[in-house]
Amino acid sequence: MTALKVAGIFLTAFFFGLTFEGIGRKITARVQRRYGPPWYQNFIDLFKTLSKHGYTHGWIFDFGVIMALGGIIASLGFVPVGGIVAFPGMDNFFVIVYLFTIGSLGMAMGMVGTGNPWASIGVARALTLMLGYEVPYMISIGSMLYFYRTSSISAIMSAQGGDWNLVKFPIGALVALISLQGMLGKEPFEAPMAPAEIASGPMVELSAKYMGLLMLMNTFMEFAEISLFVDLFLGGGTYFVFLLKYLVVWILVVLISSVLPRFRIEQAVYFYWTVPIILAFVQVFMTVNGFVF
Amino acid sequence: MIALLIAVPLAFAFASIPHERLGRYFLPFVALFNLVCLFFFMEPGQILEVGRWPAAYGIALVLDNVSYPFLIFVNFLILMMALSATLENRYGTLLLVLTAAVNGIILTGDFFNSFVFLEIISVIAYIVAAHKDNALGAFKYLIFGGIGGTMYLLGAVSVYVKSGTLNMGYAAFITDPLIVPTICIFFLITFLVELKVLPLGLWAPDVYSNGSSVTPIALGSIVTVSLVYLFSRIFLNIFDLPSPQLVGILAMISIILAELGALKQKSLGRALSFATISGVSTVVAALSMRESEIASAAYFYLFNDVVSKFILFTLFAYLGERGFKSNKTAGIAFTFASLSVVGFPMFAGFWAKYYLLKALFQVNSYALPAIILIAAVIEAGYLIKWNVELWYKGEDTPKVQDGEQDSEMENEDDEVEEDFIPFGAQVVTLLLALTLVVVGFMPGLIHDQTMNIANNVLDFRPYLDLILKGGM
Amino acid sequence: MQSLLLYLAVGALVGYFLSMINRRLGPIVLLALSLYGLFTLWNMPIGSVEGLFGFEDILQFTALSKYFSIITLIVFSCYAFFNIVWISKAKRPHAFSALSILTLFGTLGVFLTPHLIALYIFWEIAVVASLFIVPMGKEESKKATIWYIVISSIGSYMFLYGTFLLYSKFGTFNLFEISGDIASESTGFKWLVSLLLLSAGIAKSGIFPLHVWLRNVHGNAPDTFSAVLSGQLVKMGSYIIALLLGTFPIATMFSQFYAGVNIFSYVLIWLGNISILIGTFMAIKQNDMKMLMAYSTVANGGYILIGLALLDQVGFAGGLFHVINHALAATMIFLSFAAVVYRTGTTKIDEMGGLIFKMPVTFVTYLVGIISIAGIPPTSGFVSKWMIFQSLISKGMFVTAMFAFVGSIGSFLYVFRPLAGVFLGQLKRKDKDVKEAPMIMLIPMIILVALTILWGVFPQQVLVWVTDVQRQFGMEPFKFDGTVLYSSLGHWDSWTVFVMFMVGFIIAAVIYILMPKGKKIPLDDQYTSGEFLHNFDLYHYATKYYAFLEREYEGHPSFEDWYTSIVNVLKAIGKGVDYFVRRTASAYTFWMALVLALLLWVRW
Amino acid sequence: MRRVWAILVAGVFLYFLVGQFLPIIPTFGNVDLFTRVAFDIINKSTTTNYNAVEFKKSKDLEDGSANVVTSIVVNYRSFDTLGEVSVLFCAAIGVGILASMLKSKKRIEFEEHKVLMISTGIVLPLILLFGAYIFIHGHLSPGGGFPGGTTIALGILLLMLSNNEFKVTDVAKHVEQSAGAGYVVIGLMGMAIGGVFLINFLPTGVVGNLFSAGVVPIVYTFIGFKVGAELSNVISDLREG
Amino acid sequence: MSNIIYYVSFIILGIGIYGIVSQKNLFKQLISLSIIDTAVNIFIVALGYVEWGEAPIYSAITPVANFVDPLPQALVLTAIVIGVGTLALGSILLVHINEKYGSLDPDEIRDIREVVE
Repeated sequence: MTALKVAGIFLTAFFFGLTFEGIGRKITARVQRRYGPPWYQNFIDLFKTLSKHGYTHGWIFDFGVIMALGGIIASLGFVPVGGIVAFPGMDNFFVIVYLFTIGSLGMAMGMVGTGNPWASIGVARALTLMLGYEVPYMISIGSMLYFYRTSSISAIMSAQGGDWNLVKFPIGALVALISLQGMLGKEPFEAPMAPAEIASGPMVELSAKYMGLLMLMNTFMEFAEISLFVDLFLGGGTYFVFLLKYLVVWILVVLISSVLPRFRIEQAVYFYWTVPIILAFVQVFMTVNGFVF
Repeated sequence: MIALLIAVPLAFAFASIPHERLGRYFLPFVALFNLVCLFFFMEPGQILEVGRWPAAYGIALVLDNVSYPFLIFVNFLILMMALSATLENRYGTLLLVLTAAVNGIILTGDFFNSFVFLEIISVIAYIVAAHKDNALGAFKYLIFGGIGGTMYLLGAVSVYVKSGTLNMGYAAFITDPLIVPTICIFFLITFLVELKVLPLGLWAPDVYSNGSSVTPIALGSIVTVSLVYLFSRIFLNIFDLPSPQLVGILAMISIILAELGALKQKSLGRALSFATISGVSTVVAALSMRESEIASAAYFYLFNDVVSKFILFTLFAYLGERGFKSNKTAGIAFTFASLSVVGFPMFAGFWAKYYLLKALFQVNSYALPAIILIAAVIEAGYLIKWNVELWYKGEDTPKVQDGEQDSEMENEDDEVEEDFIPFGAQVVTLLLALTLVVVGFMPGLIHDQTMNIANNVLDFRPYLDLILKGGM
Repeated sequence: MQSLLLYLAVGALVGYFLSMINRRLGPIVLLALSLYGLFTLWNMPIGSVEGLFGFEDILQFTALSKYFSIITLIVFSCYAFFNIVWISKAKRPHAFSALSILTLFGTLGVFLTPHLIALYIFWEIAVVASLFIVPMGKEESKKATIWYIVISSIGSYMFLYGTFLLYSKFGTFNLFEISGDIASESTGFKWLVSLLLLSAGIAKSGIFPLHVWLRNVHGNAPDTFSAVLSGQLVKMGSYIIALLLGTFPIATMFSQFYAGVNIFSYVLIWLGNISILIGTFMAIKQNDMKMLMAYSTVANGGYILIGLALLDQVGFAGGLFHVINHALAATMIFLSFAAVVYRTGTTKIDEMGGLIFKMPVTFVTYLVGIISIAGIPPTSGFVSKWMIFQSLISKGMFVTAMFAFVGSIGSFLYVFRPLAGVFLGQLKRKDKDVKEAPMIMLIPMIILVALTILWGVFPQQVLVWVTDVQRQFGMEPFKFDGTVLYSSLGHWDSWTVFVMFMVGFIIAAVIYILMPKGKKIPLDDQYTSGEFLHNFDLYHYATKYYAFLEREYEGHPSFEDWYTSIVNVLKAIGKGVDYFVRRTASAYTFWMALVLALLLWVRW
Repeated sequence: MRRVWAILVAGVFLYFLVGQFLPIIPTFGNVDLFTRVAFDIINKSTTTNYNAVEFKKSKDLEDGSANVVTSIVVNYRSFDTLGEVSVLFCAAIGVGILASMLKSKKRIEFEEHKVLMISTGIVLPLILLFGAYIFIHGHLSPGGGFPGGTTIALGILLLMLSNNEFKVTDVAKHVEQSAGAGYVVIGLMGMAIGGVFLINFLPTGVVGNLFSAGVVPIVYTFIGFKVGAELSNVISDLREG
Repeated sequence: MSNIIYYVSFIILGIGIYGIVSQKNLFKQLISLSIIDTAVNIFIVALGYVEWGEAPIYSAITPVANFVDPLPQALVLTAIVIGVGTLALGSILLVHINEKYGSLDPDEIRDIREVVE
């Protein structure tokens, strides 16, 4: 049964993740007065890249790519997708957060393993940005864990029932949304990729199948992170309700990213350590003193 | 019989005049003779009335449980110095007289007599201090010691005026609370000067740091020990220390100031001199508490401090600018001595600190321990610094000292430098270093003695009984 | 225990003279002794009491002793194994081996006795023995020695003072006898004694006010000895902290402050927070890899302190667990550094690069080490971090939690810097004929890697020890069942996580294998925005890796400078004293009169 | 500024002496000797019962010298005197050592003077004779070994001033040695005979006779020679440089 | 006003101390030291005076004892000799200092020494 659920989560992540990405590209194009690619463009890209002969820079490169994808898949398995909860009770928040980092570490390792300075710079920026967004994110989520006396995602999801945490913890939700923008590497927190500046950073040396694998990893990562947000703040819900909420959040993220410019990296860190952290502590203060709507 | 300890050195001193270097050869034998006499032919608890005049009228030499261990220790130190130091012409003769004088000052039971011996010691000290062309330091010491001696003379005379006799035993019957402190202040000033308690001991660094192998040892070790004896005899046994808290505070200030001065120094000699000041100040501060436990610990501390400084000063005198690279034995001795001074475990210094702190805390005195420990931190800093510097002196590729054993490196077997430390000094320093280690493992050896001293020095009864008994 | 200590004491001499014959014999003796000790202590029943050198019942084998001695002995056996080859680079091998054995002797003694004076003696033995190893390192190691001895003395003498304070009150040196009565003393006394005793641990484990010596000492000590310093000697400090916090009834001694944490623990927790902050951000800007790990030691010491000071079911266990994690990880990392230095001869990150293709095993060791330091599953580092986070969140201590998060995320940054600078990237031309470290060196590293992952997936063994310690201190032991770890905020299963990790990895690998194969091209053939590469050394991005982040806190205060200036002030006072010394006699008489007047004044 | 300090310091001393020390000592003159050991010493009855001493009559007392100060210096407190002698001895040796350590070895020359030379020839024997008289009669009249020795040394000084050729030879050194050793030897003889160091082992004759007071004259003779030799050594060392 | 002589000796003592502290010249300090010695000797002898007492010597003029206290005089005899020894030593030390530094002024000497070190 668990295996089936996990497989279901993977397939959902695969199909809907790619589909929604395609929709996101379309929306971005529309916002920028372009026609844009069809919604299934990402499937085409994926299979095309995967089917080509690429170039590798030695075993650490390959290993890094595999580790990245593997880590993300592993962490994805723990994320409840609507009704589908693979490991009820065991989907511990910190476990998921730290499992993500395996993927990030693997990607960073592989990309720096190419020996290209752009990749190194991109990774360095990515890590620095992580130092920025993780802290307010974890604090605001932490206040929820403290409130519900549990760190299991599914427990929180089911606990909020009708009224969402978005209403109970508005400030925390705002902080989480801002952090989410950074996690997904969307503008205004796009410095690590920055195609025009550092030749899309970590991705600079990627070709054919490696590119494909990392695209897949990227999709899964986005899926997992947004699902976390949906589970924690929008109360998850049944499978299709979940997907609907997911789509809304995703479109919101895409709209924000498509209209904003790019922060410089230290600006981003500085921003995260001022506004969201203060907000997060306001949320903490309210939670600890019982001001929960 | 006891008089031999004083008469024999004097006789040899007079006999050693015609040939200049004769005294050097007499000195070790005389010290050995004294030790043999002390060990085999004398036991504590006897008194000698010189010229068989009753103690009150004449001069009485007293050998009791307090002076006996001190005599052994002092003569042992003299023997060690005779073996280790390099004596120029005629210095042998002086040191013979010094032997007589320190034995006398420890034995005598008469104020004026102790003044005479004090003056002998001072005169010899001025001469020894002028060693290695250090006349200025010696002159400072002379002015200062001269005034100190005058104070002591005033004290002795006022004792005579008040008690009608100069004998220490009878002098103890002066109990007028107005008189005793006034008399004691005279003595106290002398001791603060001679025991180098800052700010009165400011002459010491210039005198000790003249790079001679005789001066710091003769003055810093031997004379200091004998004067600490006299200090405790007068202030612990006969009179009460005037305003002990003040003396304690003064000594504490002296400890800290001396350590800071040592911290700043750029030459090892001056640093060691300041360290000596702080060591003796610690002893004085502890003795001013007038508790038997503390006094015993203070004597233990004195033992460790004197022996370690003996090693350090001797090696400093011979090292000059060189490091330990060519002479590992010296390095080992030096390292052991410095570790013991700082008070690391498994050396004598640790037990000295241990007993001292324990005793101090038992009487709920919390300031002095803190001061001692702070001083130990500073001491650790600069002594280890000096160790490292000396071990690495003139080594392009750093080689390391080994604290535990002496090792020959394969890659430097071929290069053999000349041995710049005389054999005697090497043996003596190594012997003393091993003594520190042995005492570190068996503190009882010394602690029993010091407890015995402390218990006897703090009650006046046996001393007076001895004097009243009279006789040989 | 007694026999073990005696063997070690004798072993120091034996090892010394054996290494005269062949320098490799010294580490072998140490290895044999540590394995023997590991065997003995592993099987020794908890609570057994022995005498030593004629002192009765001075050795007492508690659960805490067992835990820490086992850590120590694991670290030391790997260190000795590694040294068998490395010793050929040692400056003076005989002394090196002998002093290493003596260090082990001192440390084990510290762990085995509850008698405070005996503890102090063993402590100083360990300090002195290690003190004389430190200057065998680089040129700066001489200055480092001074830092080491001074700060260590500050800590240990404060400890001694506190010991005697206790003795003057209770008349015994045995900690366990004291612990009962202390709660009834006055508040000031309790604060004073607890702080004094703890300061030894604070100084040793590099907690905030006394953390400055770590960079100098760990950075400049002999390469392999840094592993012992950071992996083991620092843990002596953690031992003292754990012992005192566990033995003293801290919870009842001091008033509650927030969320069931008493005020004293809260002060300690704040020290831990500051240490985490300083350690993390200073580590991020280091260019010398050993100094970088030294600062990471500061940060992890902060974690341990926070965990221990929480003094509850989960947090205390987490702190104890973190001790063994950091011990193993730091040993792994420093040993791999030692291997790198053994081959390349430098510790500057930007002087190396691309070593991964030359020394893969060393790289894997370092990788697992940093994964454990950063607390990523499935290594054991995650277990302890999870415990500490759970405890912090469940108590609602969010400020401390923030520091913990910052330290945890920041550790990704600083551990990645050597990874990218040393192992990945372009291979320097000067290193092109570097070989992998010799086999003897690799074996201990592999053992440590295996242990870390094993205890990450099956933490039961360690948790048994930890819960024993908690029972010894009368706390509610940490709850776990097989590989499932419970806390008040839910549970997780390390085995499931590992399985899922494997599943994901296999899926990825399968996709990778199914898809057409890539063509291998050299590192120097890559996207250069159309430029032609002239110098590949310069094409390696390692200098000022986080420049954009370092810019943000360039003007930070440096505690080293502060302490140095304090020393300068003291020296200035000393100069004043020296000035009075140099005055000639005329000034003296004045002083004499002054003293005379003082004496009179007091008497009236 | 220095002088202000100086006055302050001296003031403190005087303040202490006058304010603290003077009150506890007896006013000038009214000393009552009975409370002091000096009374018995004067009456030479420290070991025997009290009976008044009469000049030229009372004999075989515990101490026979008419000059009480001498009897104290050389008999009752002879040990002090031994130490005193060694102080002077050390000072002489020290002067010798330090003088020999001087870099510039230039001898102090005096200009020859006829009158001085001739008068020296006349006066010198008298001076020496007087010195000898002083220390031989040390136990009867004021004076003793130290003044006598000093007088002899003054004669030597006069000799130096009068002619530049004169040098103090090693004879002085040997005299010093034998005299000093002689004092100790007398002490040891006392130990051998009387069993106590520095005991007066010779019969003390009638108070006031030349041959009385046991070892006192002998000791004083030794001291006289020793002091004379030492002081002349000191002078010559200072001169020869 | 009977013990005027005490005051006299004290004043001499004060003069000596004033000399030591105020004088720059080392030789003058040495002289001041011996002045102090002398003052103390005077004081000690004065301590032994008995009213109408005579010199403590049995002679034809004074056949029976009506003496001043002889013991302080004996002590002073010793003290004087010791003072002489100290004086001789001090003077030779000064000769050394003058030879080494070419001056007897402590301040100049200190400057020279700091240059040397």
